[in-house]
Amino acid sequence: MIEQHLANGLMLGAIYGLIAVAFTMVYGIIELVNLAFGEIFMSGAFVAVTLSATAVVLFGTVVPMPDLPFWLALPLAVVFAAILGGLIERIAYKPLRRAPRLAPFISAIGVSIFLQGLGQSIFGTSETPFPNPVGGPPIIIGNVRVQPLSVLILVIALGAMAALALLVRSTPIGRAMRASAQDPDAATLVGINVDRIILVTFMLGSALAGLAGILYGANFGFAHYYMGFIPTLKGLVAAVLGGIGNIPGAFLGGMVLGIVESLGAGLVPGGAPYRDAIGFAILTILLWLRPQGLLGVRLRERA
Amino acid sequence: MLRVADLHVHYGSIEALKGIDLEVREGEIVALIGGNGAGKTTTLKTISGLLRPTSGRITLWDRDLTQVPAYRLSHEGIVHVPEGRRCFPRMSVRENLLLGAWGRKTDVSADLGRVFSLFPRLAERSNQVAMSLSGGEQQMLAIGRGLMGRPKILMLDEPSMGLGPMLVKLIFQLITEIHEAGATILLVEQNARMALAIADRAYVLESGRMVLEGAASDLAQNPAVRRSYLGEK
Amino acid sequence: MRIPRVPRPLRPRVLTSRRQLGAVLDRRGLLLLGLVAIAAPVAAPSDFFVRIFILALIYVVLSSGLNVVVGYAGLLDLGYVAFYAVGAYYTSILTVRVAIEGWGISPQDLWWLFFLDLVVAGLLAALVGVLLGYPTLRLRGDYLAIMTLGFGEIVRIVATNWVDLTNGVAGIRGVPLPAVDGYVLRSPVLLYYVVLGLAGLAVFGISRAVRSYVGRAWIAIREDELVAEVMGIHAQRYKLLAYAFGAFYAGMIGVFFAHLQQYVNPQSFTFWENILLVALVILGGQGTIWGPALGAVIWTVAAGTALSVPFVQQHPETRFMALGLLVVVAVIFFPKGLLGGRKLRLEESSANGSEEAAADRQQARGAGEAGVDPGRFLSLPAPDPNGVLLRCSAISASFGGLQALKPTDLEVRAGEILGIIGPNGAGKTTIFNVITGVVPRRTGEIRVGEHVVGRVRPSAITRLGIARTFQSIRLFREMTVLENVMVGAHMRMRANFLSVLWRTGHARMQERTAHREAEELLRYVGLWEYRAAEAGSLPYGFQRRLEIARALMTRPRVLFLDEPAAGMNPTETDELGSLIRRIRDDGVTVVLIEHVMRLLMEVSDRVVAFEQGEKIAEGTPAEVQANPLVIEAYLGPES
Amino acid sequence: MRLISRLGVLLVGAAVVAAACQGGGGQKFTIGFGGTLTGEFAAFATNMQKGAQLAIDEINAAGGINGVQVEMISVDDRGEPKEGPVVAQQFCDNKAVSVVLGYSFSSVALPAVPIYDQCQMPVLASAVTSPKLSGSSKYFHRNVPTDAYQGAQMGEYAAKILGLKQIASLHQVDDYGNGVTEAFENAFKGAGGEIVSSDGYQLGTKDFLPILTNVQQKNPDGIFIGGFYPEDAKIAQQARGLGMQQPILGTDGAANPELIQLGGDAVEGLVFYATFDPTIDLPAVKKFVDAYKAKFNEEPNSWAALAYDAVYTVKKAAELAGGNSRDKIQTGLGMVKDLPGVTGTTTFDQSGDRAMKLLFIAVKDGKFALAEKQP
Repeated sequence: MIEQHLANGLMLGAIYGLIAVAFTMVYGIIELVNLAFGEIFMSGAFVAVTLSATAVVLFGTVVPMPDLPFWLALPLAVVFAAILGGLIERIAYKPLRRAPRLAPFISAIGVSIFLQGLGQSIFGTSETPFPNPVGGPPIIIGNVRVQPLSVLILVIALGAMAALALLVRSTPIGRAMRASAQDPDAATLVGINVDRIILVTFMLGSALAGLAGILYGANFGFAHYYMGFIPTLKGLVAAVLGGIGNIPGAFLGGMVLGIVESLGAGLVPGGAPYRDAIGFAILTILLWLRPQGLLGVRLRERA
Repeated sequence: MLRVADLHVHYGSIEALKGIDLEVREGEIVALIGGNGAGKTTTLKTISGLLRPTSGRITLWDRDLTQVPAYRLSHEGIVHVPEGRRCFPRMSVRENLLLGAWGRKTDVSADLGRVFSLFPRLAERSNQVAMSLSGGEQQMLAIGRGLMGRPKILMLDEPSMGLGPMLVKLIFQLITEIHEAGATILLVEQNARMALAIADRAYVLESGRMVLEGAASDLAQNPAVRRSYLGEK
Repeated sequence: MRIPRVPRPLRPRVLTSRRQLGAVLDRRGLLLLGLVAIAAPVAAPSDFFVRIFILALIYVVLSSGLNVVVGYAGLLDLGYVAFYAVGAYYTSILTVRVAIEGWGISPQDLWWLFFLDLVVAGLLAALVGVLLGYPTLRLRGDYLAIMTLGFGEIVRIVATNWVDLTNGVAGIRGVPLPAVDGYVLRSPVLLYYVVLGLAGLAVFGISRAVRSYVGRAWIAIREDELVAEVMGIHAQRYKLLAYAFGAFYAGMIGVFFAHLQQYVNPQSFTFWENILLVALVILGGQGTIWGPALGAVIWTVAAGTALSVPFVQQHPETRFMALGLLVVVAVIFFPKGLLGGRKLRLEESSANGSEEAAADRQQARGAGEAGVDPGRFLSLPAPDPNGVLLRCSAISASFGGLQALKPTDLEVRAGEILGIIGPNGAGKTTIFNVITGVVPRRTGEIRVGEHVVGRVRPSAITRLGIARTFQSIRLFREMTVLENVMVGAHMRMRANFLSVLWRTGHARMQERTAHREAEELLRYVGLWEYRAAEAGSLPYGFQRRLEIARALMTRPRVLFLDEPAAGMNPTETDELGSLIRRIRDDGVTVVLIEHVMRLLMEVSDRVVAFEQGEKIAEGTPAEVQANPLVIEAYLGPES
Repeated sequence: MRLISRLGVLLVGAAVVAAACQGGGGQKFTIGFGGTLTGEFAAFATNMQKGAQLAIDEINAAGGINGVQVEMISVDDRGEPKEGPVVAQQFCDNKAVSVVLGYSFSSVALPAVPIYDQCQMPVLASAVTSPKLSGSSKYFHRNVPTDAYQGAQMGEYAAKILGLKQIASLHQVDDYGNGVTEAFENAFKGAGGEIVSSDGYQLGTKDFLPILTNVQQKNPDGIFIGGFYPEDAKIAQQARGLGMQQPILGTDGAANPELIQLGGDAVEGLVFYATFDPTIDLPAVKKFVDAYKAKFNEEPNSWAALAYDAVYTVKKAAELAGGNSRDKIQTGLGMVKDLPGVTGTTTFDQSGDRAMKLLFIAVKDGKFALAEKQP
């Protein structure tokens, strides 16, 4: 039974991990906790489900849709999420580059509230069904059953994370991202267009958040304008668990959180209603023991 | 080659530069000296685009640079090695240097070799992260990173700051070497004595205004300069 | 007929408080604001608006309380609503579940419990604040935010699921309305006046706290925790105080909320509420007294009146879309909040030609003329028998395997100027850091006089008479020059927190003394004219001097200066040299790290040279300069 | 300073303007509608709102209530208890409002009740089922039966009619879920059944695998869910995904066509009870369903139906008492007896609750239909 709980947690953790990586990337470059990822997450799910339907109700009227296959709708929705993220960056964060630290955070909250309202306006208050894109019988390994979709989610999430980590570590654009993060003025002086790098980082993060939203929606069979809130909070917790600013750490944090939640909700008697508290309790204990997170590096106080 | 005309810069309501003129000719070392808050760093930051002037013109070979965004200027050949070195602390020496050539695809490894031969200390440490280097090494890295940008004009801001006497000497020696290899240099220095010793010409900046200019050797003899900046009583 | 003005006594408020207030609110303004507040429910066209005003005032208390934590102490707290919940649940459980249901007491006979609970629940919330704050003390910035968020959620989830205590989501019903001697305050207008009283109390208490040395300590921690610590502020204790003080008001208003609603359930204490409160604080202007209150009023009234707009009634989600947009727009145009970012600058300070300021100046000048000796504040204890003030034996330090300082002996003798030289990375600053407790020492012993220094916080070491400056200038940039210096008096402020709130004679006198001393020290270093300027706006060389003045304000026995001449030109360097000598002549021992040899060799009585974490030479300047090791490692030939 | 005093003037000014806007009317019969119209759980109130609006449109077309046209003012309470008294006060202050409908959450209704009490405003709620509201005020009525009543009916149905012996119960942790499940479990045990496990989950939970993995170990012969349709659909899907084929029982929270859209094949065979069945072959129901579909482009659910009936109940009350004032409506509501509607007949008992017969409905071939076995 514990194997089943582990398998359950792994899939959930992969989704948390994706959001955590999104948070970590953006945090790494401009130290902003972009709470609007919740709504980008939501937009990813909605765009994917909308594109793969024959018709949808938007603003209360029926609109015909292209009925695309999932494998085509998914990348399009990810691109949409990236563009939305980029727009948000340009409109709501870029003017605040030199403002006090909390200002962009509050702006992010504003964006989040706004997009939630917009989501409600467009898609209504009911959950929109998200058909399972990968049917078929469950895969049975020993006494563990997993949905084919869960396996796919795990593979996509791991792939996206690895590609991104590689991008940041070993490509010129990744080098420019790190340089812009560590010293934006010096980066400008060597000729890096820091604003553009920030935009690219936002779009990459948003693509991940959108991807996470699609996978989440597909897995639980729905899309809803409020769907991003809780998973995003979890993703943020995961990012901190892993040591915010650290990409593999964030993904690991997501995995840990997913597994701990599943085990806690499943194995602790009466634990299910406390599952959110379990995650936070773990976080609290970990931060107390290791304030820099799992893989974070403690920066020495400059003096 | 580089010409600054009637440059005004404001920080909020405070006018930091009150209309300065400055010229650097090809192959020169020009020193810019002055007290704290005189506007030396502001001048460099404005030339390199980090600050926007309120009015005035900056031209390089008659090309107006005043409206060019900061990140383009290094591609135009204006390379600024900022005060306090500003290496990318958690990146390796090699990565720092590679970033100096950002946006250029050709001859990068050849340039890297040249910088390493100029600063053998950096070659030894090419895989260390910048924050683990000593102050002198970081200054070399900052200058090396600047050279990777193939500057037409290299602007150095306080390269000797916070370094011990021996290192200061070494850095000035290196600057001379770079200059002899053909670089044009605009040097801001607190250490006026050393700066005037290696410069061809110099400017003296006081509270946002140019008060003196001339050949470095002349200025080094100027009684006012000797009193204010060379520490003679 | 003209009546000559009698110069008023020096009032520290004048210079310090206004800037902190954000918006200048004088006595007349306060009176007017009070009148508007009192008239509001009467002027309101219907009880509906009174209900909205009541909510607005609840949020005024919450955002002002949170402002203590976020705005002043700089601790981003996303779980503040938990304290509000503690207050609401405490009074509900006690009143309904224990007293009414358990003991069968009639609600009419319990009216006094509400008033008692306001205080008790406040204290309880403060206690919870300390308990929750304790494990977060080591965390900084965003980690702290996430952890407080976690705490907030845990409290809410427990309140939801611990059904036996809290009745779960169903909540506790039947909490009696506030009443006075059995007369139930049923009318919204009366309830409004109750909450107005509470809000007034909260804003008043908070404004008193932040305009005292406690407030300065909070701001200092916000600006630079390490430096605050080095100024003798026990940072952890003051952070906990901020948590507790902020939590007190949340707990208090939670009690009112429960009795107003006659009902509590966990839905009132969601994460959204936390986000909202932080947004109100930031929008209004964090670190200003009236900003968060203003933010709360605007938000609540706007969101509430929107309920009456037909368009919003048909499209309710537009209410929040509009608020979201508003937040974005407000932040972009007022990134420091509506009332933030109005700072007194250099020019304004001289233009601050009010009579009060003039009186101040005159008073201060008078004091100077009366022959006050600046050195008086630098009073020294008697030097110890061997003439050694500070003795380090075999101290060492290492970071991540790298031994930055090998076991080293160092003594500092009373009344000397000790110079320390060496190349970068030789361990000079590390020695400072080890002695001042900023970096833990691995081995060795430090004695100050006869006293053996344990492994203690930097603030405890400052208390032993050791002060320092930093290589890269670390001022409290958003404070004025004067406030910066006054922070140095922290250790001498003995009035406890309650007497600060009460503003007892003792507290006032202490504040006045600190103010006067700070002004005189500023004159001592030649910065008096700039006392009202924001520290960050000073030219570089002045900032160095201000840092020295601030360090001197702690009345040290030994002053450690870390490269004070870096970036100064020869003239400034010479002036610095004479200041250092004067400080020594006034009785403070000086330890000086410097690369500028002309300065160091001129002023030092003794010089110690370091290389690669080891002491390589020690002696008179001439001896050290001639030492071949030093020449090889540092000075180079021909020096 | 000037800023603040100006602001004060501004606020008072805004209040005056808003109040002026608010007055108006007088010649209309105004219904206040309070509910959670935004946020995660807005669907319940928007459904009620639509049902009520449909009824109002019909009544207006037919000449109104006592000859007066009807209008509805909707106010969003965002599901926040603190908004409860504010919204209530808004309705109380607006003299045109003579009755209040709606309410999504008991936790918002509870703090509002004392305010309605003070201004003697009759309330007829349609979605709040907490037993705590029973008898909370003589002005508070609802046309939805309490959880206790409904849950118990289901418990007996499961044991006696369906013949289930061992049931794993899941419930959402709140008033509704706790209440209905407790009643269910007691009735089921009273009828000889066994509850093998009882797990709670938060409203809005998406991932039920931890609970279901445990339930699977117990191998019950039925699963009961005390919750709403979004969770019902997810539980069913995830249970089927784990290979569990047991029958699933729901509550009236499942009575929403969305259940089938969201749950797909997984909810096939799910049995629940409801106050409303859109498939029932009655002319009034058919007329309602058709009109609703035509107007809103979707199937009505039981909240829409209850609110629809609530408006007609108010109309009847006004006619019985012979007036449109708050006072008359309050009196009239007490006089309503066996009023037929799309959810059956309406009569209020002493505590303002409605006694009614439940329908047992099953998902069959992707549609709602009366369950084969009825009590």
